[in-house]
Amino acid sequence: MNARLLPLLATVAIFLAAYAICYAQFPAMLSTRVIGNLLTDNAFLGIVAVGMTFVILSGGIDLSVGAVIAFSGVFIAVVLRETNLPPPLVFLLLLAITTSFGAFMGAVIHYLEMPPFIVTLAGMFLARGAAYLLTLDSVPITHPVFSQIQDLYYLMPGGGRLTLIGGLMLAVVLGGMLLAHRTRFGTNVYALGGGVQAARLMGVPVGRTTIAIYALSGMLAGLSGIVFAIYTSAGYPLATVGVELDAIAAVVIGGTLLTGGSGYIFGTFIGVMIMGLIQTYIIFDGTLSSWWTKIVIGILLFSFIVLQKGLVWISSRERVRPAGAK
Amino acid sequence: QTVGFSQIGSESGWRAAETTLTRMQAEERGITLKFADAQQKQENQIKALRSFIAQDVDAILLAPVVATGWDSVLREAKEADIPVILLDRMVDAPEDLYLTAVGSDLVHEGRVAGQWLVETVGDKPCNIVELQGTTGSSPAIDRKAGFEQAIAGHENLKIIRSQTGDFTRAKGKEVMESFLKAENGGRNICALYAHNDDMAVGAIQAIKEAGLKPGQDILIVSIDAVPDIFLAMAAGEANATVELTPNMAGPAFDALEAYLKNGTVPPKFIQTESKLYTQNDDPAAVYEQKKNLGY
Amino acid sequence: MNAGIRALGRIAPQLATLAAILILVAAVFPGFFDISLANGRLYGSPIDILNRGAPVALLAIGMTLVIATRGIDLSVGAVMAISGAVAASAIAQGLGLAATLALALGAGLLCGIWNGILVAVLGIQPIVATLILMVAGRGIAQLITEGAILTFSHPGLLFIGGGTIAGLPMPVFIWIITGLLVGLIVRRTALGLLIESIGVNLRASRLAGINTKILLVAVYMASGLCAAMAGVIAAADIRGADANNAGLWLELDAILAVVIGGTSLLGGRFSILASLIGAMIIQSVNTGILLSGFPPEFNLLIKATIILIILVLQSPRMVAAFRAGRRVRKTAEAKEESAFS
Amino acid sequence: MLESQPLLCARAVTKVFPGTVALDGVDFTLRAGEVHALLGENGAGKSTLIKCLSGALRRDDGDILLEGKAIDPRSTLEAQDLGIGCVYQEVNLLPNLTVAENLFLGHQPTRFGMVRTRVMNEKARACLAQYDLDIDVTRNLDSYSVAIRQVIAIARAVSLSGKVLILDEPTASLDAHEVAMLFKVVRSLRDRGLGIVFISHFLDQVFEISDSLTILRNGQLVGSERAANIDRVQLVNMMLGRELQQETRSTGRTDVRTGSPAIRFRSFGRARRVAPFDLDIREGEVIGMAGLLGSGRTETAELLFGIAPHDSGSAEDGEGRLRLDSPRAAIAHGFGFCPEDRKSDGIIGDLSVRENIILALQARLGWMRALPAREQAAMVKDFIRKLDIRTSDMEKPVGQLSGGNQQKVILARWLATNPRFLILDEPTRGIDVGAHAEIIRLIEDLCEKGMSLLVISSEFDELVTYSHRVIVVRDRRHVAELTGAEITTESMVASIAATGSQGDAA
Ligand SMILES: Nc1ncnc2c1ncn2[C@@H]1O[C@H](COP(=O)(O)OP(=O)(O)OP(=O)(O)O)[C@@H](O)[C@H]1O
Ligand SMILES: Nc1ncnc2c1ncn2[C@@H]1O[C@H](COP(=O)(O)OP(=O)(O)OP(=O)(O)O)[C@@H](O)[C@H]1O
Ligand SMILES: [Mg+2]
Ligand SMILES: [Mg+2]
Repeated sequence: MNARLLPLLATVAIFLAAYAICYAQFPAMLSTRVIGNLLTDNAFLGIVAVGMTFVILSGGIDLSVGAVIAFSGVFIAVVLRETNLPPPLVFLLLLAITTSFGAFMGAVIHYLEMPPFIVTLAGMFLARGAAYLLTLDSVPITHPVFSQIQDLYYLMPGGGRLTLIGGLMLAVVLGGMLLAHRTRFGTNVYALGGGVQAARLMGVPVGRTTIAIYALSGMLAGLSGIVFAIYTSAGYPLATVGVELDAIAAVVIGGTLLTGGSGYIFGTFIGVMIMGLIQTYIIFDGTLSSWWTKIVIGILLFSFIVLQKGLVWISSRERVRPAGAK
Repeated sequence: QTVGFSQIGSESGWRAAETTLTRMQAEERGITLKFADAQQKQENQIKALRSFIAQDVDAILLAPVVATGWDSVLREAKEADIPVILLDRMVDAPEDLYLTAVGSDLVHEGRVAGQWLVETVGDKPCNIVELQGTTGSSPAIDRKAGFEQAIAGHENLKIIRSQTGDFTRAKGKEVMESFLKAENGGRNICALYAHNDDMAVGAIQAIKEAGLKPGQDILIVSIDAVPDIFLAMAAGEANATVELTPNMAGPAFDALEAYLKNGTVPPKFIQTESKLYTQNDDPAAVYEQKKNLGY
Repeated sequence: MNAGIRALGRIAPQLATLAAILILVAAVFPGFFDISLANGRLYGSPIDILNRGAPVALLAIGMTLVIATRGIDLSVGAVMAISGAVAASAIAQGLGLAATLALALGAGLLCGIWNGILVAVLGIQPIVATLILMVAGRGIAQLITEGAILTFSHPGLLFIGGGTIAGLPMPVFIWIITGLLVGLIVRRTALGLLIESIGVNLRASRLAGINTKILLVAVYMASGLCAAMAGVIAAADIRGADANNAGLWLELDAILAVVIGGTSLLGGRFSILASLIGAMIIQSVNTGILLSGFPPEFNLLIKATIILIILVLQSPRMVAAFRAGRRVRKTAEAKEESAFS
Repeated sequence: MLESQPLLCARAVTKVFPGTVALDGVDFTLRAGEVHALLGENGAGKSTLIKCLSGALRRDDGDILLEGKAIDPRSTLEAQDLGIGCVYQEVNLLPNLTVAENLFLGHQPTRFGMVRTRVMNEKARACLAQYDLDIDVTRNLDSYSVAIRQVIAIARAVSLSGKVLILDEPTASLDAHEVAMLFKVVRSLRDRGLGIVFISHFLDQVFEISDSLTILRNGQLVGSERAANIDRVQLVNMMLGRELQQETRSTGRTDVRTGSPAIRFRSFGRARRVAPFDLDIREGEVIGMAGLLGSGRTETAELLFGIAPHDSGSAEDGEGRLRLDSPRAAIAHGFGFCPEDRKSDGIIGDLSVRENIILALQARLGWMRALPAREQAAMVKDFIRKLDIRTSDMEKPVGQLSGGNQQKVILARWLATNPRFLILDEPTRGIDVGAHAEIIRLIEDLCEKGMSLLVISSEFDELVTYSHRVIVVRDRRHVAELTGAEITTESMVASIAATGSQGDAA
């Protein structure tokens, strides 16, 4: 078995075990309703986390995504309110904006050799600031297309709904897996994560790839913004504060190394599901106070990470130590 | 009976008091309360609502973080025959999607504060500084709007500076310090309007440290009526506050009980009183009354 | 002597930036540099910047050490909340000032040890390791205060937030002395070298016999301790522990301060002094925005723009281009000179 | 091949780093169908020159012509597209990608934009088979030792170079067998008309393979010559600008150390890594360790130094049992270890030469007792002189030194701690002839003073020169111990090949 798969397998195993424990405590957790909810409610997070995975695989980080999602919602809502452009066109326009925004950050990171953490932090301020300029208030989206999209779902047996946005997330995960693992671009992303200097000397087009990665993240954040706008039928400049941290946590729980170069898109999907599961569990329990909620989330995060570490460690003990590994 | 309660979070003492009171009310009535803290995130609240529906609770209390974006999840609740009652903030959704809303009118609160100032100042010229809530939040927007409505037409009242204090004491203090600096050591300022009491309390400290007398040199009016502002009023350092009661759950549970027992449909909006407290209302006594409510 | 010039060269860009920002603010707000003395207390916007910047400056001290080891500490905001809450509740229980401070700082140290163990012993990546405490820590703080603002009026504790010595606010003294102390410890002993070494190449450092685990735990402890001090100051400033909001998002400001101070997020070379100037730059921007009187919806945009400009000007490329430009000019001048001679 | 026209031509190439003129108007001409050796001391500018030729660095001045046309590669990618492939001195591959991905990065076989992983792996296996390397190409590169990575890097560069292949010290830490394989490939490429630039400090190899030589010193061209027209002594004189007296022996040293061992290892080993072995180390003794690539020499060294803790056996000295479960513990017992992979295990790139040299000593003293600045400076100056470390300034970041000089810095770091038992893993890797001789003399001096040494080297000649005893390792097992007169290159090769088939890389 390939050693690279270990963290991924550990994550999946932990997820299944955790789900089993939840089920033992609350049998309703296994209903298609809950499963449908997990997909729908985390659709926007899943999409943005796929973009974040690419960024993190390349050794970077993108703190702007939460603000970009908020900006997207506001942009869609305001444009639909002020003009009568058809929604698909607005979506395209928005994706063009967020993609170029991402590309711009990528260009700054590459050409000015500035750390991604800081560039995207400034990007976060910019995107949210731009959202404030569009509107301070939350703006409802009343366009009929939105309610039509919301009503598009496949009713699973047991009353659960597989919604369009849930499906979209699954599609993005699949697309991301193909892109990351089956294309030259994907390998280049991993290459950057393995070491920019070495990648450059090996002939990886570092600049182009960096810009493309952040553009991709920007685009997926835009897509996630569209999904969030559909999800809530509204745009709100204060929405999705801190989602970037959720996305990072999901990526890392999914077994991707923050230092870059190692990880799987599918792991991120499981990471998102684990985060969703933690929340669902806490809500099903329903007895925790506000503060205990936070503490328990922390404890569960900690346990997942430690369990994962432990599993990987135990199984890697069987392997030969890589010689000269960093 | 099981009722799910989706709370915004625990960003302020007022919010903590609302949670405490809701728990107390539920306990009194023998209701099992499923509590979900959303940590300021709408997406978490929607998740919570969906989970409540999946658990088939008997009713849902929702303190929405923002007005928009509830249609589809409320429709799901309706399809599952679960009544939803809104607490303290309104939503932007068709009325048939929720049973009733218990809360105060945020714009009205701002108006009450503004009217108090208009009456107190009379026709003396008065420069007002405003400490806004978190930029973009509905209380900040509505309390600002209400206040501006109240002072509109009174040319002697003018808002000369307005900046966000994020609803917190620390920011309230810091921003007030800059107001004082910017306005000639505070001598240009006649009144402070703060969107919540916490910011007012912070600002009072800043004013004192600048060597002025809050409550006299600068009039102070704010909203919420948390215990600490009554201490300040008792000391003559704050002038007025508009109450936003944290006991939203009491009326909500009453309405729910009536509805479940014999189908009495409550009015769509149960408005709580926006009571104005001034230094004449025996603030020390009010403080004693309020201090153990979990603020 | 030589070392002194080199140190000055190191912080020159930060000093220039700070000066530029201050001049900019003074242009928007003319009375900016006025300082007056009233009831034994210096009073004026520059003093405010020093005073208000205290929490971020303190956080930046610890954060610099952590970042130098190639780590990051996202939990400092939550640790501030915890230590503030501990201090407030300890004083409310009737403990003395010394015991209260010891408890509050001890809580910060404990948080630091926890982070350090996660990073150094369990090998969890720093962002995630500290993210855990960032989430849970605020919960712990709220647990202590039960979500309310725990107010206090112990004069000793209040003095830490609002007292003055020689006209300067106490927080200013605290961060300057802490900065000096840490700077001295780090540079007079071999600690600085060892920390930088870990940050550049952890594995090679371990093979060279550095006790990397202990050192890693130690920097997170330092960060926790600094955060605890910042937490006590923040609580004393508003005479109460606001577990919900104390230090909220300050970790980002602290990281920004360190980066503006020129320490790389990839670890290695660091300068406490430069980070402190970075903290003052951030606070100047914040204070400047407040003084300027723009509507609050512009705050983020203004801040983002200024930060971007600062970082672009300080980015390696720009600095290199600037140096190259200077060299070209110099050689051109030299050529001209030789042409004359 | 016909007498060929210039293929790649550098004219008056200049490169200046802050504080150093790395290249000062250097001319260089490579013809098609020749192997051209580039020679010079450590820090002479060889790597810098080939980096300028291959787009990794931008020259400050001068021209580069490929087949008569001026070119200006801004990146290695451009150079690759022009048909210039390069293996850099520090193996520049990506440890987190699979071997196959490393080989084909940027040139993966695709269909409809999708990489055909299976085809790629097949091709990778076939490609490495040319070098007699049969490894699992789907494993990450970091599962393999430096030497294997070196072969992979060469294979990659060969497959990328249509016209020019540049090899910067490709044979450092390759064993004789691998070197032979490499030379076979290089010759066949030459016969196909490629121009090949070969950098090495192994003069035997240089004379074996190259057609012409170009010699640099201090960033300046000393001369270019057909290999046939020059002999070894002349060459060394041109490189160093002085004469070198060198002693070589054909059998091991005869001044065998006797007396009771200072440190005794008993059935020391680690499951699945190194089979338990016994080892006695006497004062002032040099123990050589010979073996093929991947035979487990590095792993043995890491075991002795506590990097990978042992799980069987024990170690003791006169005073008692030694705890060796971490490098720190080993250092506390007076051990030192100069690692093979200097980039990831050795240098602290951003720190200065001075800081790198004092690091281990300082770590042992503890953080409280900082070495006084004056003492540091004196010590560092001393080592810079003794080991002839070429640096413009002792505050220069060590990452900016040339490869060989970095190696010397790490050596200095350990010598500064004055250990009683020093393990050197490929210590002369990338070190020029002059310094090589210096280091061997230094090793002998240290032994005179009572230090014990364990030296791992792929240069059997070198082992013969200084070893009192040689341990031969094969398949992670100590298979033989040679003493005194038994130590010859032939006997080492014989004991490596003693059992069964060829102990190749597989
Ligand atoms: N990035 C850099 N910054 C500053 N100086 C550098 C840099 N790279 C190389 N140098 C300097 O340039 C000179 C030539 O180095 P180069 O690596 O070309 O030597 P070399 O001939 O390859 O030596 P070796 O045999 O040790 O590999 C050295 O003095 C080195 O210190
Ligand atoms: N042919 C091979 N096939 C598979 N793995 C190998 C091979 N050669 C080396 N390795 C890997 O490299 C390591 C070899 O150990 P080590 O680094 O101690 O070798 P060495 O004797 O120092 O040789 P060298 O450093 O010259 O490669 C082992 O961990 C093994 O996994
Ligand atoms: Mg070289
Ligand atoms: Mg080896």
